[in-house]
Amino acid sequence: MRTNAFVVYGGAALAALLAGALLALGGGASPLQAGAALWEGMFGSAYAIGSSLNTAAALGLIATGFTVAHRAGLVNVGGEGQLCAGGIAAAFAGVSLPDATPTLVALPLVLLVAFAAGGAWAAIAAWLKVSRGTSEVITTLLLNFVGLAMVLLVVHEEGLLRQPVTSSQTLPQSEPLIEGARLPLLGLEGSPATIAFLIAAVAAVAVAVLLRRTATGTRLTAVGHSVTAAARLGLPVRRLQFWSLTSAGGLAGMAGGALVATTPFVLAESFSSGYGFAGLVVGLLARGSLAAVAGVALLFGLLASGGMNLQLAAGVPASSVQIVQSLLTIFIAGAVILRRTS
Amino acid sequence: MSAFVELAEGGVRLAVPLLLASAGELVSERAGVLNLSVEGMMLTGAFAGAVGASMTGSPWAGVGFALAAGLLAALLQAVLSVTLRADQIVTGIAANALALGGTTYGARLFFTDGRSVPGFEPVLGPLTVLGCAGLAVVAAIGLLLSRRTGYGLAVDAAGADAVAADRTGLPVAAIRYGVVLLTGLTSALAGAQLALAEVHAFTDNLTAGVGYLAVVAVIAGRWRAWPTALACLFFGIAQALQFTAPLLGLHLPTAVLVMSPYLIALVAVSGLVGSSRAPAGLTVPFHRESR
Amino acid sequence: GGSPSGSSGSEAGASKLRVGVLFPGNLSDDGFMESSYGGYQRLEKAGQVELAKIEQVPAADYQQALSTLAAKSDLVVAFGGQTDAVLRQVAPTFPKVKFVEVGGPSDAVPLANLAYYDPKQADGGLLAGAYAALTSKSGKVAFVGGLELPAIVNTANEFAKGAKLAKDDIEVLAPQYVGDFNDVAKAKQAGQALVSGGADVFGQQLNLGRQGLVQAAGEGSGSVISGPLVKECGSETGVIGYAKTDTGAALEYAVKAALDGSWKAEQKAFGVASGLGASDLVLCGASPEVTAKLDEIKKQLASGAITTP
Amino acid sequence: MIPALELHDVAKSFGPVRALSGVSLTVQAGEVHCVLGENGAGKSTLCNLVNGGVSLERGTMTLYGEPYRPSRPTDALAAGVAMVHQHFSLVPTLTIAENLLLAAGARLRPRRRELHEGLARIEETYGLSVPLDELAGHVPVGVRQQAEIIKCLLRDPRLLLLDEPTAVLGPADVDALLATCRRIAEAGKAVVLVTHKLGEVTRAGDSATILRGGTVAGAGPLAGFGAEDLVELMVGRPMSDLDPLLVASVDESATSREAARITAEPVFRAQGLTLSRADGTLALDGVNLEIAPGEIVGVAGVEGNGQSELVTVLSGAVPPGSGSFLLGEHDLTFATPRGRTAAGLGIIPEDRHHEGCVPAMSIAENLFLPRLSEFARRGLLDRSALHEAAARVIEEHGIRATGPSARMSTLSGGNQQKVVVARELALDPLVCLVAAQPTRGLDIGAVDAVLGRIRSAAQAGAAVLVISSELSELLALCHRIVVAYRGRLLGPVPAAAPQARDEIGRLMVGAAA
Ligand SMILES: Nc1ncnc2c1ncn2[C@@H]1O[C@H](COP(=O)(O)OP(=O)(O)OP(=O)(O)O)[C@@H](O)[C@H]1O
Ligand SMILES: Nc1ncnc2c1ncn2[C@@H]1O[C@H](COP(=O)(O)OP(=O)(O)OP(=O)(O)O)[C@@H](O)[C@H]1O
Ligand SMILES: [Mg+2]
Ligand SMILES: [Mg+2]
Repeated sequence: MRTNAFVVYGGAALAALLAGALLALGGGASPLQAGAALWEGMFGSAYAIGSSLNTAAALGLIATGFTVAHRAGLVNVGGEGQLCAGGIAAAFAGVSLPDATPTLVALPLVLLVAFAAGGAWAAIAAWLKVSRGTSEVITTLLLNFVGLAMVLLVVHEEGLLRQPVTSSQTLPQSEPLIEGARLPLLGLEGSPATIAFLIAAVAAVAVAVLLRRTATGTRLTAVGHSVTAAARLGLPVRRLQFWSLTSAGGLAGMAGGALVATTPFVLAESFSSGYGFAGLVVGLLARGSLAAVAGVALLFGLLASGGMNLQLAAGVPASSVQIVQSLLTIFIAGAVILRRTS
Repeated sequence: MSAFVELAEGGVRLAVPLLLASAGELVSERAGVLNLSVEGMMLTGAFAGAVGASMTGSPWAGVGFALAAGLLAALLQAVLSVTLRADQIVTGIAANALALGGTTYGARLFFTDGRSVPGFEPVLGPLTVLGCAGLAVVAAIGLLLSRRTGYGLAVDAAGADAVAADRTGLPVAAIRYGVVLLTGLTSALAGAQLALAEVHAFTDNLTAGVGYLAVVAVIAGRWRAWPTALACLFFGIAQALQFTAPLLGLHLPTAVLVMSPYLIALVAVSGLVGSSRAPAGLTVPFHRESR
Repeated sequence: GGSPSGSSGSEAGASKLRVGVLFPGNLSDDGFMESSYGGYQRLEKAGQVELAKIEQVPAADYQQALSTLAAKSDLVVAFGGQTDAVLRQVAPTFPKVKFVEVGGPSDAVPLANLAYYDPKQADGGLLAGAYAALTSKSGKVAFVGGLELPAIVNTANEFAKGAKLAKDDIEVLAPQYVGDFNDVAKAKQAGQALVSGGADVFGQQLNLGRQGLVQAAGEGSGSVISGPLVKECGSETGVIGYAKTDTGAALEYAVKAALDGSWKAEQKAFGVASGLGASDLVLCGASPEVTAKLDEIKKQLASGAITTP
Repeated sequence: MIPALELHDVAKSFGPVRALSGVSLTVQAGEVHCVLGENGAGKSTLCNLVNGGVSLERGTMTLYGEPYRPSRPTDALAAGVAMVHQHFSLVPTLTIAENLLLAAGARLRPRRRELHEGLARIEETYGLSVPLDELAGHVPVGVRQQAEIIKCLLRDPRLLLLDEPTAVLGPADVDALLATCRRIAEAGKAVVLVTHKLGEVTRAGDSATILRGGTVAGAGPLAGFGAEDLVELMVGRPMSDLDPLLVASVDESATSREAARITAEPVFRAQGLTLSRADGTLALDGVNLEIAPGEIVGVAGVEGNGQSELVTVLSGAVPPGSGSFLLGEHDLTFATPRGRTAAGLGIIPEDRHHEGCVPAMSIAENLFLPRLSEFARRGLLDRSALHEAAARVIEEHGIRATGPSARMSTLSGGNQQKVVVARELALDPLVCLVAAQPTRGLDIGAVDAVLGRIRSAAQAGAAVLVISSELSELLALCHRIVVAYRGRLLGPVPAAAPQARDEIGRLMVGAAA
C-alpha cells in the first residue's frame, strides 16, 4: 500500500515535471537549466529551506485542521476565511497589547486569540450544520469571500485596524505587532524559519495521535461514516461535528495568526496569499493521513521556493510555474484512482 | 433617476454572463457534479474567444473558438471527476489555477501590442446579439432540462441517487459527462460574452471571480431554476450598486458591497428562509461495484 | 523569456553590477508594472548590468523574494508600495546591498541603504484633470482608480485640483474605486455609472481595467486620458492623450546612480519638477489654445509654482 | 426446450473473499426458480452478475440460448433481464410516477400516457398498483417494493430476478407477491427468487438451487426435496439440530407450549406515547405497554401501523409528542441514546445499514463503538485488547468474516445482523431489549442462533420487546403478543393459546378495535 502510494505520487510528480520541461523549452530556457534552478531554489540554501518551512507550517496547520473535520465527515472549504479571521484577531491583539508585554505572555495570547477567531468563524458554519443541516461545503466556501472582504474592511477603516493616517501616503495596513507578539526564529543559521514550524509539527502529531489512537478519533470516524448509526449508538454526534469543524477553523485561524506574526508583522490586504485554498488542496490530497499532510505541505512549500528561483535563475515566467503546480495537483488527484482500485 | 436606470442596466450586464455560467452549473450540480472550475472554463472561453475573433476578424468565429475551448476544458473536468473519480473540489481549484496560468502564458505569446479584438455592439438596451443569444440558450436549458422533461428527471436521478439511477438503467456516467460538457459550453459562452460583448479584449484573469459567483448563485438559488436566475440578477445589481451608490449619494465601504452577494447566499442556504437541500449525490463519485 | 543568468552566466559577468528587481504584480498589466518592466527591458538591451527579476509574488512570499534577490545582487529595486513593510525589515539585514522602493509612501524616512523613489503619479493626475476640464463638453469630468491606495487617492485629488485650476466652473464627480486595477468588466461598469452621471472626460489610474473604462466612455461618446504608458496617438480610439508616468525611469536612474557611485539613500521625486522627463502629459489632437494652457500649467509645475503632494 | 438462463462454472471474488466459485445453474422459462443459501452464500452476488451489477470473473452465461455477458444494468435491461434489489433502487426524491417514467428511458417528453396504459395492463394481469404522486422516499416499504416490481414489469422482461423481496413485507403483502411471481411465470417468463423462508419456497417455487459458501450444494425440482433436505443443504446440519421453535416457523404451524407465568414487577413501562406524522395524522396514538423482567412480548401487525415509529421513539431518535417511557427507575422519555444505553436498554434497529452499524468501519469498532472508553489506557485506545474482545464475540456468535478488522460492509447482510445482535446483547446490565425485525434477512441457521440468544437474554432477566412481521416466529418466541393497529396496541393475546393465530389475524385488521 505504501510503496504503491509512493509510485502513484512519484508518477504524478514526474508527469508534472515533464510538462514543466516542455514549458521551459517553450519559454526559451533549457529544461536542464530549469531543473537545476528548481533544485537550487528548493534545497540550495538554508534560507530557501527556512522559507519553505514557514510556508509548509501555515499550509500544514490548515490541512491538519481539515483532516480533523474530514474525519467527522465534514469538508472544510473555508480555510481562507478562517485564516483571515485569525489574522484579523491576531493583529487586533498584537497591536493593542502594551509594548512591554513579554513574549511568553504575548505570543501565546496572540496565537490563542487567532485560534479562537478562526474557530468562531468556522463555528458559524458548524452551527448551521448541526442545527439546520446546512451543507458545510457551501457555507464555509461562502464565508471565505466574506472573510477576505473583512480584511479589506479592517485595513481600510481607520476606526478599525488601519494604522494612524498621518498623511495621504499612509498605507492601508495595520500597525506592526508589538515585539513580544512576533514569532521567534528557530535560530538556525541563515534561516528565516520561525517556531511556526514546531507549532505545526506538534499540532500534526497531536492530531495524528488523537485520530488514530484515541476513542475520540474512532468516534469521529464513526460520525464521518454514518451519522444515523453513530447517533443510534449513543455518540454525541452534533457535539463531535461542531467541535471538529470548529477546531479545523481554529487551526486555520492559528495559521493566519502565524502569518501576521511573521515579517513584516502587519496585517495587510492580501496577507492570506491564497494559503487557505492551498491548505485545503493539501488536506484533500493527503486523504486523511497526517504524514501525507506533512509531506504534501512541505512539497508545496518547497515548490514555492523553487518556483521563485525558476524565475530568478532561469527566467521562466511566473505563469509557467503556476501551470506546473496546478498540473501536479491535478495529476495527484487524478491518480488517486490507481490507489483505490489496487 | 438616470442612476437607477444605470443600476438596472449595469445589473443586467453582469447578470448575463452569470446566468449563462450558472445555468450550466445548476444542471451539473443537479446531476451530482460540482464544477468549481466554472471560473477556469469561463476564462478559457474568454481567451479563446478573443484569440479567435482577433485572428479571423469575426466575433462569431471567436464564439466558435470559445465553445471549442470550453468543451476541452470541460472534458478535462469530466474525465477527472467522472472517470477518474478524483475529488471535485481539488480538481476544480487546480483547474482554475491551470486556466489562469495557461491563459496568462498564452496571452503573452498572442496578444502583443496592436492586436485588436472585434466584438459585438449593443442592440437591445445594454444587450448585444451575443447577449440575446445567451439568454435564449439559458431559456432553452431551462425548458429542456426542467423536471417536466425526461432529460431533467434523468439529471435529477443521477444527482439524487446514482446507484438507483444506474439500476434503473440510466447511463449515469454519460449523463454526468453530458452535464459537465454543457457547463463547459455555457461557461465558455459566458466568458466570450465578457471578452467579446463587454470589454472587446482579453486581459489576464479577465473573469476575476465571476465563475465562483456563478457557483454561489446556484447555491443561493437552492438548486432551483428561477431562484438561481433571480440570484444572478441580484448579484449583478449588488455589483452595479458599488458604482452607482456614489451617484446616489450613498457612501458604503467597498468591502461591504464586495461581501454582500456572499452574505445573501449564506442567508439563503442557511435555511433562515425556506428549506435548502443540496442534491444528495453532489460531489460523490459514482462507482458501480463499491458498496 | 528573460536573460538566463545561471552559474555560467555569473562567471562571465562577474565584474558587472548585479541588479535584482521585484515586480509583485503582473508584468503585462498595461500599467504600473508594465511601465516599470519597460525600464528593465531597456536595461537588458543596454547590457551594462546583470539583471534578474521575480514577478507575481503573493504577499506571504515578499520576504523570501526580497531576501533571495538581495543575496544575489548589489542593487535591489522593488516596485509598488505593497512591499514597504517587508522591505524595511529586509534592507537592514543586507547592509552591503542598496535597496530602492519605487512608489512607496512619499513621506517615508529612507534607511541607511534604502532609498525611496516617488514616480509622482499625482503630477500626471493634475495635468490630466486640467486637460479633461479643458476638453469636456458636458462640464463634468471624473476619475476612476483601482484600489483606494494612498498614491491613487492622491492622484484623484490632484485630478480634481487640476480640473478646477484650468476651469473653475467644472464639475468633478466623486471618484470611483473599482476595487481592482485589472478587472475590465468592473472598470467598465464604473465608467458607465459615471457616464450616466454626465461625465464625458475621464482621468484614471487603472491597469488592465482601463480598457473597460475606454469602452464605457466611448459608448457615451466621451474620452479617456490614458497612461501611465504612452502609446502612439490614434492607436486607441477614445483616448485623447496620455498622462505619462515612466516608472521604469526610476529603475534606470537607480542603476545609473549605482554605477557612477552617486547612489544615495534619498527620497527622490520623478515628477515634472525633477526635469528627468519621467512625468509628462502627451496630447493627441488638442487645439492650440488647450495646448497653450496646459504648457503653462506644466511650466508652473516644473518651476514649483504649483506643487503636488 | 432452451433454458431461459444458464450459468456455467462462474466465479467472482471481492479482494480476498471468494463470493462465488464454480457455480452452474439452469432456469427454465415459465418457472419460479428459488435460490437458497445461508447468509453470505453468494445469492446477491449471483443475481448482480446476471444483472450486470458486478462483472464476471470466470465462466459463461447464456440467456435463452445466446451468449450473455452484461457489463452494466442497462445491458441487462436491453436483454430483457430486470431485477428487484435486496436494497432498493428507487430515487427517493422523485415521485413514484417519475421513477417509473425513468425506467422507460430518458426521453425529452416523458410518455405519461404509455405509462398509464402499462400500469393498467399490469393491474389487470397481476393485480398490482401503487400511488403515483407520492415521493418514493416517503411511502412505506411495502409500497416501495410493489413499485420496484412494477418498474421491472413495465419493461416486460423475459427474466425477473427478485433478491429477498419478501424480507421487508408483512404476511398479506408476501401472499400477494408470491401470487404475482406465479402469474409472471405462468405468463411464460422466468423468475429467480432469492429467499430464506422455506414456507415461501414450497408455496411459490418450481425448482431450486442451494448455495453454500459460494458453491452449489444442491439443485433440482422442488418436488424432489423435503424441508429437512433443504435446511440441511443450506446450513450443513440436520434440521433436528435446530431449535424446535424454528422448525415451527418452517412448518408454519404453532406448537402449543405451556403458558409461562411471569410474576415480577414490570420494568418497561410505556404510557400514552403519541407521535404525529408530517401530515398531521397520528403514527402512535396512545401506546401503553408494560413488560416484566424475563418476559418476551411481541408486536405483530401489518406494516405501517406504527411499529417502526414505536422503535424510533423508544430508541430516542424522535421524541414522542406526549406520554412517557420508563425503564425501572429511569425516565427515558427524552433521554439521549447514550443515556438509554447507560440505563440498560439495548436496541436492534430495523434498518441495520443506516442505523445499526457503520459499514465502512471494522467489526471490532462496530461491536464496541458505544463502549470505547472501556478500552482506553492512559487516554489511548488499546487496539489489541479491542481486537481480542472482538475475536471472542466473532467466535461465540459464529460470525463469518476474515477477522475482527474486516470491514462491516464486506459482510453479507446476515452476518452484519449478527454483529448488531451481538453488540446489543453484550450490554451489561441488559435491563431491556427492543428488537425490531431481528431475523430479517437471516438464514435459518442464523435465525436459530439469534432467537436462541434472545430467549436466553430473557431467561437472564431482561425484559424483551420483539417487533416482527414473522408471526410464526413471534408465536414460537413470545409469552404474549400485542397487535399494532393504527398507532395503538391491541391485545394482548397469550402466545400459547390454541387460537392465538386466528385471534391475532382478527386484531390485525382491527376487528376487535
Ligand atoms: N446554538 C449553538 N451555539 C453554539 N454551540 C452550539 C449550539 N448548538 C449546539 N452547540 C454545540 O454543539 C454541541 C452539541 O449539542 P447537542 O447537545 O445537540 O449534542 P448531542 O449530540 O445531543 O450530545 P450529548 O448526547 O452528549 O448531549 C454542544 O455541546 C455545543 O457545544
Ligand atoms: N462489494 C463487496 N466487497 C467485498 N466483499 C463482498 C462484496 N459483495 C459481497 N461480498 C462478499 O461476498 C460474499 C457473498 O455476499 P452476498 O451478498 O452475495 O451474500 P448473500 O448470499 O446475498 O447473503 P445474504 O443472505 O446475507 O444477503 C460475502 O462473503 C460478502 O461478504
Ligand atoms: Mg444478499
Ligand atoms: Mg445533548
